[in-house]
Amino acid sequence: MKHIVIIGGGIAGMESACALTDAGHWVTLIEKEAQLGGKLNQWSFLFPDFTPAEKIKDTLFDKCQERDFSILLKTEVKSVQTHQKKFNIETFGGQKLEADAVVVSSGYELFDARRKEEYGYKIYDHVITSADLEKLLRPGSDLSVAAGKNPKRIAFVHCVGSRDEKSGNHYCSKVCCITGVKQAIELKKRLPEAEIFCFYMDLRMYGKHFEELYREAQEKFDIQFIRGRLSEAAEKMDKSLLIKAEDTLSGRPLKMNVDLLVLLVGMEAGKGTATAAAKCSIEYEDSGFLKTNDTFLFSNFSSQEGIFLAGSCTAPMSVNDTILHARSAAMEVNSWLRKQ
Amino acid sequence: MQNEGKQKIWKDYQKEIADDHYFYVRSCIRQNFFPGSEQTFLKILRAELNKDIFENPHHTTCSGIGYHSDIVPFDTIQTIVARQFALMTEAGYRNLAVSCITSFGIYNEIIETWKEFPNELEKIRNYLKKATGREFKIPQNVSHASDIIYKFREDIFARKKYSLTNHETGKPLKIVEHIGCHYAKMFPGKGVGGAEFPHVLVGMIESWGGEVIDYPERRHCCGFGFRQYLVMSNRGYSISNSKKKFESMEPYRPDAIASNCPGCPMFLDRWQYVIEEMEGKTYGQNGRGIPVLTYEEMAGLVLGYDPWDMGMQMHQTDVEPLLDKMGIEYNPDLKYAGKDGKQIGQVKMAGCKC
Amino acid sequence: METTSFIWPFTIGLLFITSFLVVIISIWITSLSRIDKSRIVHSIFTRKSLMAIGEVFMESLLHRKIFRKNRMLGYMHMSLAFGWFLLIIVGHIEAWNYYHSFSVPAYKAIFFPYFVPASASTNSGKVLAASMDIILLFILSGVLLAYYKRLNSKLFGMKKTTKLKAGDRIALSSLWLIFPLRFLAESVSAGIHHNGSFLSQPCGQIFASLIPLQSIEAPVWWAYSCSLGLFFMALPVSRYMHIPVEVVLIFLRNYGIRVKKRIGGFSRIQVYSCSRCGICLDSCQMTHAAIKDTQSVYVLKHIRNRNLTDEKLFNCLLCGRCQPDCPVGLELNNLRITQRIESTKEYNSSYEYLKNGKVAISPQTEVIYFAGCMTHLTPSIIKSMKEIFKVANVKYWFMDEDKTACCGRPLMQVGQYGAAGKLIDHNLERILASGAKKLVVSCPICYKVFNEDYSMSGIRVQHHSEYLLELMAENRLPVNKMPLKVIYHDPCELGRGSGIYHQPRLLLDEYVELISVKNEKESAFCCGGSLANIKIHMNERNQIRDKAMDEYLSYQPEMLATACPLCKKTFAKSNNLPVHDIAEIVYMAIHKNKIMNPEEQKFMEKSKIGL
Amino acid sequence: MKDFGYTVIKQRTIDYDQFDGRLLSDVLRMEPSFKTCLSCGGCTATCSANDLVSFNIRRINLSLRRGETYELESEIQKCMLCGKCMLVCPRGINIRNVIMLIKKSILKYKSVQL
Repeated sequence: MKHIVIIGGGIAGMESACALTDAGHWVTLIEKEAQLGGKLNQWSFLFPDFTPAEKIKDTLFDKCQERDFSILLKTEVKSVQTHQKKFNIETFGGQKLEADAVVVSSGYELFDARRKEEYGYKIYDHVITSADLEKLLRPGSDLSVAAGKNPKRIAFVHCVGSRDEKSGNHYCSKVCCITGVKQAIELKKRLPEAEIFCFYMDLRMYGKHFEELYREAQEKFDIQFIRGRLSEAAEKMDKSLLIKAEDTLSGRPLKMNVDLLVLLVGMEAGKGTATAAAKCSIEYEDSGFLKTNDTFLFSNFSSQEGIFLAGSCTAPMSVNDTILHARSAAMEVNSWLRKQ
Repeated sequence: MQNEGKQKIWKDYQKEIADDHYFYVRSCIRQNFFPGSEQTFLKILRAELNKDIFENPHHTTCSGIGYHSDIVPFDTIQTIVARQFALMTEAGYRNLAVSCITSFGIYNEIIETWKEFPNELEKIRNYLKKATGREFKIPQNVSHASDIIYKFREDIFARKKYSLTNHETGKPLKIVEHIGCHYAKMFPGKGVGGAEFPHVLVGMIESWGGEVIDYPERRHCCGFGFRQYLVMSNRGYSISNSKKKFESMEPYRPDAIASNCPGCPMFLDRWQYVIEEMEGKTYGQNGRGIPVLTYEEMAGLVLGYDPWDMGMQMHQTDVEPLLDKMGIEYNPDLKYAGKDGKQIGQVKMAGCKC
Repeated sequence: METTSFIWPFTIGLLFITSFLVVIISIWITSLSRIDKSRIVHSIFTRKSLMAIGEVFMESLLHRKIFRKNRMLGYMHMSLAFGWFLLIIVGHIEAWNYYHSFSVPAYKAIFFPYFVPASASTNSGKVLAASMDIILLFILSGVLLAYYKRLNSKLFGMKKTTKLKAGDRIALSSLWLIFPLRFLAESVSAGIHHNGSFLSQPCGQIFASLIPLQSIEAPVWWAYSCSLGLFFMALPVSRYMHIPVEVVLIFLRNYGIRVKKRIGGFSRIQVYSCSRCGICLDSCQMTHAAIKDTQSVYVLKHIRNRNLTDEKLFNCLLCGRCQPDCPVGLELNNLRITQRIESTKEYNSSYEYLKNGKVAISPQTEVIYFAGCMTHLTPSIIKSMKEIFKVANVKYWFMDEDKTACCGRPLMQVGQYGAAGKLIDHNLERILASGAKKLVVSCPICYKVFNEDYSMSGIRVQHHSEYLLELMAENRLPVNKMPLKVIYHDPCELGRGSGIYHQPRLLLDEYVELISVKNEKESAFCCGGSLANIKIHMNERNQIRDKAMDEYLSYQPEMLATACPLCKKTFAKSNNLPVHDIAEIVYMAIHKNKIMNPEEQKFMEKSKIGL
Repeated sequence: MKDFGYTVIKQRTIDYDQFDGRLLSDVLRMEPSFKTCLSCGGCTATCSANDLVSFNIRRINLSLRRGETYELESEIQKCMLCGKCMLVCPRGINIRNVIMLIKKSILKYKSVQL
């Protein structure tokens, strides 16, 4: 029986662990946090159909429970050594594992919106990120901006930390557009009186039902989309925010007051993935995401033989893309092991 | 407003400011606009802080205004700047203390250019050598004069006679800070606190007992904009920018505006008068204007210097309302008196209903 | 005699309605234009009046048009209208006969059995009484049908029936009561005075055996009189105004008066002539898109009630399908357009830019080809026409090849006649400058306006279907019959709008196997794309189109042919049948080997056309 | 008031908080399909009037949404109502109705002002 170590217990790690166990291998899943699930734990509802994140998570948890593999929680990898086609993995807890193959599924981190200083995240009271808003969207939460006062006008800023040389991230984080549309709709459902604006550069509704949701946002929920990137936000005396952008389609600068500003933060490879790359001595791209052998056929192969990649450590990905990528990683690992 | 957020940014953008032994480069326009300010700066450094600061009367304009007005080519301005550095080198100094924000931006821009393009540096060394026979070293430290005041703000406050508080109520005065665009917008790392939330004036104001106003158009340019002012028919653009700022700050009822740039206080001061003449609108309290200070004047007032000695009668928007609030004693009769006590004549365009 | 006080409700009602009608009809007639008034003066003592009388008899009394639509419905209307008419006439004859005088007051005739207990004593009296019973029986059968229609309108060939308002309810209730009450009153009188006939007498006998009739005789005549009076009083606010007004309408129409592009006496007469029978609901395709409140009957009602909204006024395809069905023969499209003109008369449109000389001057030519705005979105029609011109060796000027003003028809359809006039003037100037003798148009919308609203004598306007037929007749077009089963869809503006039904069919007959369908020519469907409707949503348009398409598909055609770029585009979007303009079909026949695109090619292969 | 040879220039900035949204709300209420405009410009590209004069339907949407109604009144008069735009619109917006509604609303608010 072959032993596979999976680094990162988010949805990619969980899904590939299950698939590899089903293929008859022994799997060890290493997760630095106290629970599995990764970033999905922070999310309330998923685009494009508002499926509760809990539901996906619970299904994946159940799947993991039904299968027999070992899970090391609160564990971080200290080193990965290659020795005669075997991988010797040592954790900070002192555990030593020998693996025939390694799957890196170290995921992503959200862009730290404080780096976009001009938007005043953590400085102005009513500037929040999409991740903050996601928590606020749980049923029963308080959305008020002042005692008893719900926001009357809300703006979403797309591409915060994505497609932005100033943030150091040239790539598109892919999921923020549809996240913005989803959250705008959810907010409108909660606050029917509110006016909601999305400031975008391009709207990239690439997935199934995304465009339809966008249209619904316009048609049913009166969400307005303004093409133009926010240049800056400033807090006013009443804590509302004066935001400035160019309405690029009119070719005129535009300013408006909003009560709540939501920054749709992008994905970054983050420290976890950088550490994994360093420990496994695998290559990464300028963006920080792990380098895959090619774009089409070998997207689960790292630059080192025997080390495979799954999920958003390779590129920004949605939940469903991640799950698919994780499954394909498991298949690649399995057929590679059989060839050995 | 969450101060912790700002503090984090201020921590991220701390620049090195030389401690002593400065070579001072003056601004060409300030001596007309606010002639007492640079003198006050030298006085504070020498008399109050006991620092070594040297200036060479042979230094010239950095030609920044010409450069930004597309009159002076880049090679020319680089050579002029190289000459200033040569004067500094010859005097045995390595720390540049820059009075002007435009010059500060120019020096940083040129030094960064030389870092990126060493060929350019060689070319300029060559030009300077051929033209003047001089050689130069790049300064070790380039600080704006306001950086230096910022660095020693607590030392200054230790010697204070007044603070930025209302002497009657004891409440902090509300002060708008305006940072010259070229201070940090081009190179955020070269300014104390970066470009978005600069700390250089905030630090002074808060240390000296005042309260800073952060209003929506804080980041906006004063409207100087070089060409916008230099060509008379363009001045509408300039004044519109200042007006935008006044309208944005007005609801906060500021007691004064402080700036660290030669042009900004000039325009924030003069345009208040012009707007009042054109539209009858004033932005201060009791139908008066908002007094505009340079940071040196602000420091001088804190240290108890005589406002007329600092040239504050040259402001078109009267500073008396601020002096009165701070409880500064001054003799109104001496406002327009020369050094010899004789009246030198009032400013022809008297400012803002005072 | 105090018991005769029951005549008052009837008499007051009659006086009221007579004076009301005199006043209102006088107002309408006086507000007619001078030309229309002179039309009346010049026609009143001519054959036209006789024809009008004939028409009144055929339509207002016998309801011939309704008969044609549905016999049951026709009988119901005829029994009520013609029956009542006979009742009044025979009632009067009875009175004249009895009193030997023609100056008998109306109430004596109406309540004759009450006033003349011994009426059946003479032979003539007996015959007349028997006639009255026959007529009453005839009417009552109609009333029964009317009751039943309220419950089940399908029996009368109507899918929908109109909704009623208060005035209508009062009038309807009183109308329904009039004849049963008359019958009751007559029977009661017969029971007492034995002056009834075969129907009223036995019923009277039965009543008499049940209750003492003396005490109820006056009350039932009271009730009868009240129902008559009430009906007359409610008439002006009810749809039954159509009964008297339609007579006026028929006369004026016979005198050659038509609805003009402004609201006036005649348009009012038309509006009041609507009986709200609801027959127009059945032919209206808007119901296919579940739009059920914008049809002609409702719009006319709202015009009467002065509460017509733009949402209803403009939510109509102006396809004209309702018009041939209207039993009163109302000019439904024109009435709606008149109302649209009224609604938009203050809208501003300035086409100053047409005057700035950007449009090139006209070259000298014999034939002008005007494709039309829409045709530019179906470039294969233009391509086909260009090829046909080439094959037929026609020199022509393609007037709107590059840029040109719209023909003006879309503006007219929404009531903007003034604005359209500016475009017309502009285009007219260019057309006239070319010295052309013929204007060939590919778009029926343009065709209609060029034909009707451009004053260019000496220039013949032809839709390309007419033109191509003409070329073919001159042997200038190759003929090549393709074994394709094709349905021809009549565009509204070309068919009902301009009366061109045969030319396209004659042409198509030479090229394909044309199959005819149930709803064609006058009753052809609208494709749903009509520009006349500015309120309808795209998905509603699609529903209308799909319904029409479904019917076409039931004939299993291999291709749908049409002669309008808008119809083509609308049907093509449904994507379940190749749709081609007749020009394209001619093109295909010319180029047996050069079919338009690969899909086309596949399709033609499938259809076993020799390639 | 003194003349200095220059004046305070009116800002080009669209101040979203200041505009009069009556026209917009009228149009959107009566023709909700207009909400779905993507600003693709297909309408403008096919427009018969735009062939002859600068007339941009896409911008009419923006003008309405940004309260730039002062220019609408003269702009909207250029439309010939030919309907090509509706055949091109990827969102099936009833553009001709929008034009008519704008005309109607302009009249309505003019009379209100009077």
